[in-house]
Amino acid sequence: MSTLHLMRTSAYQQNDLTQCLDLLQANDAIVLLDDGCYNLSHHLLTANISNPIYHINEHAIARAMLDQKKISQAITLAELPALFFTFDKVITWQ
Amino acid sequence: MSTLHLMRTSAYQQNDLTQCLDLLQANDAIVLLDDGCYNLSHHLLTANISNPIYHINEHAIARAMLDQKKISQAITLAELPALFFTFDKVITWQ
Amino acid sequence: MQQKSLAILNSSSSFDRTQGRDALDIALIFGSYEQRVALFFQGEGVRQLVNRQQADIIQAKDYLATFSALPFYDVEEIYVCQHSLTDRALTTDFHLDNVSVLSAGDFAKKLQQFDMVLRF
Amino acid sequence: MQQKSLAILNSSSSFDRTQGRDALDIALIFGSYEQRVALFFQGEGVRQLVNRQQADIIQAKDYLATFSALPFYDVEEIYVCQHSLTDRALTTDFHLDNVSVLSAGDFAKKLQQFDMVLRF
Amino acid sequence: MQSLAFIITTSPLDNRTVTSINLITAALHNNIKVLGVFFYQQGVCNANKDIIIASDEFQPLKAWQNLQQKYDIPLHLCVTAGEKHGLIVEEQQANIDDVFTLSGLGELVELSIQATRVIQL
Amino acid sequence: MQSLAFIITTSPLDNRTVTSINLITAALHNNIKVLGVFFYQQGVCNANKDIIIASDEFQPLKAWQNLQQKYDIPLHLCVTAGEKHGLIVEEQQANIDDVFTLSGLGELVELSIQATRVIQL
Repeated sequence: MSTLHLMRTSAYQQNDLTQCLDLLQANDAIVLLDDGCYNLSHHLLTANISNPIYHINEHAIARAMLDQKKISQAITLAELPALFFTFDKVITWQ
Repeated sequence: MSTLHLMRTSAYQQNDLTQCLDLLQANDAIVLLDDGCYNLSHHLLTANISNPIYHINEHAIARAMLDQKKISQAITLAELPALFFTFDKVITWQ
Repeated sequence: MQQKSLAILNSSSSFDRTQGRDALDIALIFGSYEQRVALFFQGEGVRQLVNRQQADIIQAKDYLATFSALPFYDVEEIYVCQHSLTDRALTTDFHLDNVSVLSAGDFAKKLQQFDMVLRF
Repeated sequence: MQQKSLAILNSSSSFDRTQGRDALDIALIFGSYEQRVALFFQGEGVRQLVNRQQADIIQAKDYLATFSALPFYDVEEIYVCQHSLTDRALTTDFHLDNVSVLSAGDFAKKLQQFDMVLRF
Repeated sequence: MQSLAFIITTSPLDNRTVTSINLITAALHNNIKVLGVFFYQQGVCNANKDIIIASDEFQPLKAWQNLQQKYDIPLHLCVTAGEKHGLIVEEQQANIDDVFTLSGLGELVELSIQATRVIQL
Repeated sequence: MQSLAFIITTSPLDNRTVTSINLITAALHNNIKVLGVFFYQQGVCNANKDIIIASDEFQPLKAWQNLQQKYDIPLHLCVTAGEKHGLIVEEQQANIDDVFTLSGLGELVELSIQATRVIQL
């Protein structure tokens, strides 16, 4: 079983990312979208996460967020729907 | 100068309390109301705060929250308006 | 009817905003359509299970009382994250009997068993 | 007209929800009534000052561009908390020139000077 | 005489709005002058007269009506916020209850200047 | 064939709703079947036809209309949520745009069972 986690909030503001990481299983992945892109610099993600992390490129650029630590793969919003089917389910954190 | 801080959110959920404490000055006080009453057990308040802390008794009781560490003075919502005038201003955290 | 199992992940406290009530409405309707439904409580969501809450004092709707009706809709599975309880210095003194307290790891694994997760 | 100085404490990020825009509208109206107004940025609010944001890419209103109109409303004071910047690994590369970067202590003391604080 | 003005930004469906109404009522019972309530952001939805809430639950609109009628407190609805929330059609109060007055943000400035304290809720 | 259903809970004034609309559009462009969109909680406000947004800004209602008309996607408005948000008067669509359909929560169950994946936004 695998889950795609859609992370729409900033861990600098609220604790959704912490709770998400508590649930994270070996085959899961995280997508950062909207304000979730602020997590690109957050220590919860820049340390110790071996799962795939994606971020919506246009959402990060709009916020002037760079993936400086190269922790994430940039995708477009248009590429996201296909990802939904490569995991068994999707959980949204917002 | 003094400020009365109305804290309506839980530090277990978001970071308003952290930011409030960053602003706290010697003559300030904090009132916990609504979900802010969950902070009665939070380590940010149970350690090291010498400022007066109040909580709205009916809001705490509704949530089955007890002030087990005796960090706060219970007041009723009816007593709150008078407090507004004993401080120079009021900041709401919600 | 086809089956799709639903996990509702409750992460909001009891009374501020309407998340808890809106989640419960979803649980009841899926239950009445004979879908497998389970309630999961994590983070501030664990507040919803705490015993001796008194909604009437703050003129809130006592939707928590409706939790006891869940078995009539065949919603029998209620899971709570022990880690979230410990963080909040909360005990297992709940207003419901049939709550399963799971370690963070078991809680996550149990959630994986469901086809679909909605979070409130 | 009587005077009451207003500090607007911005604690929300740039685009999700409408907090930043709603705060700006308040700043502009108080300015046009010739009240002293200052903008304070703390927590996620500091995101609003970051240079090279591009609202149009996400079809958001570029209200951040309106910040440059603040001096025409005699809103000249803009303060940002250094501690909040450091936490987020942000520099002082802002899209505005006249931003005063204050230590957490000075930021708090400056805020105390105002008669009234609204937080968004 | 000491006075208060209130800004309401929370939805009528949110229990925090009950708190706000009770707090304003408590101020009045303590003989504190309330100069007005200004509804901003999502708070404008409190004025929607078509909201249907089960009859055994707290009725925020009724509570606002009582406050206004019993104590003659101005309830100012921010016009811009009202438009953004679909409450105003062609500059008329479409589905806004009569106890509310359409006001610009300038009214908030006036209230703020006059009131001893402004409470944002 | 793989299919999606969406649940929208965010306000039309929130930029996250732009994301949701673009995501649904992207799915359709990728020839993924979208069985329907269910509006719940504050998401029902997307159906309010009286919302006024400055003409140089993104118009969420227009975007939903386009989606519905171009791709014939059912837009289900949760009746209970609609009532709580003051959009429904005497069981009629009061200020709800015609492209939306009033539906019960049962519709969400049907969509959930049929769709390969349900996306809550």
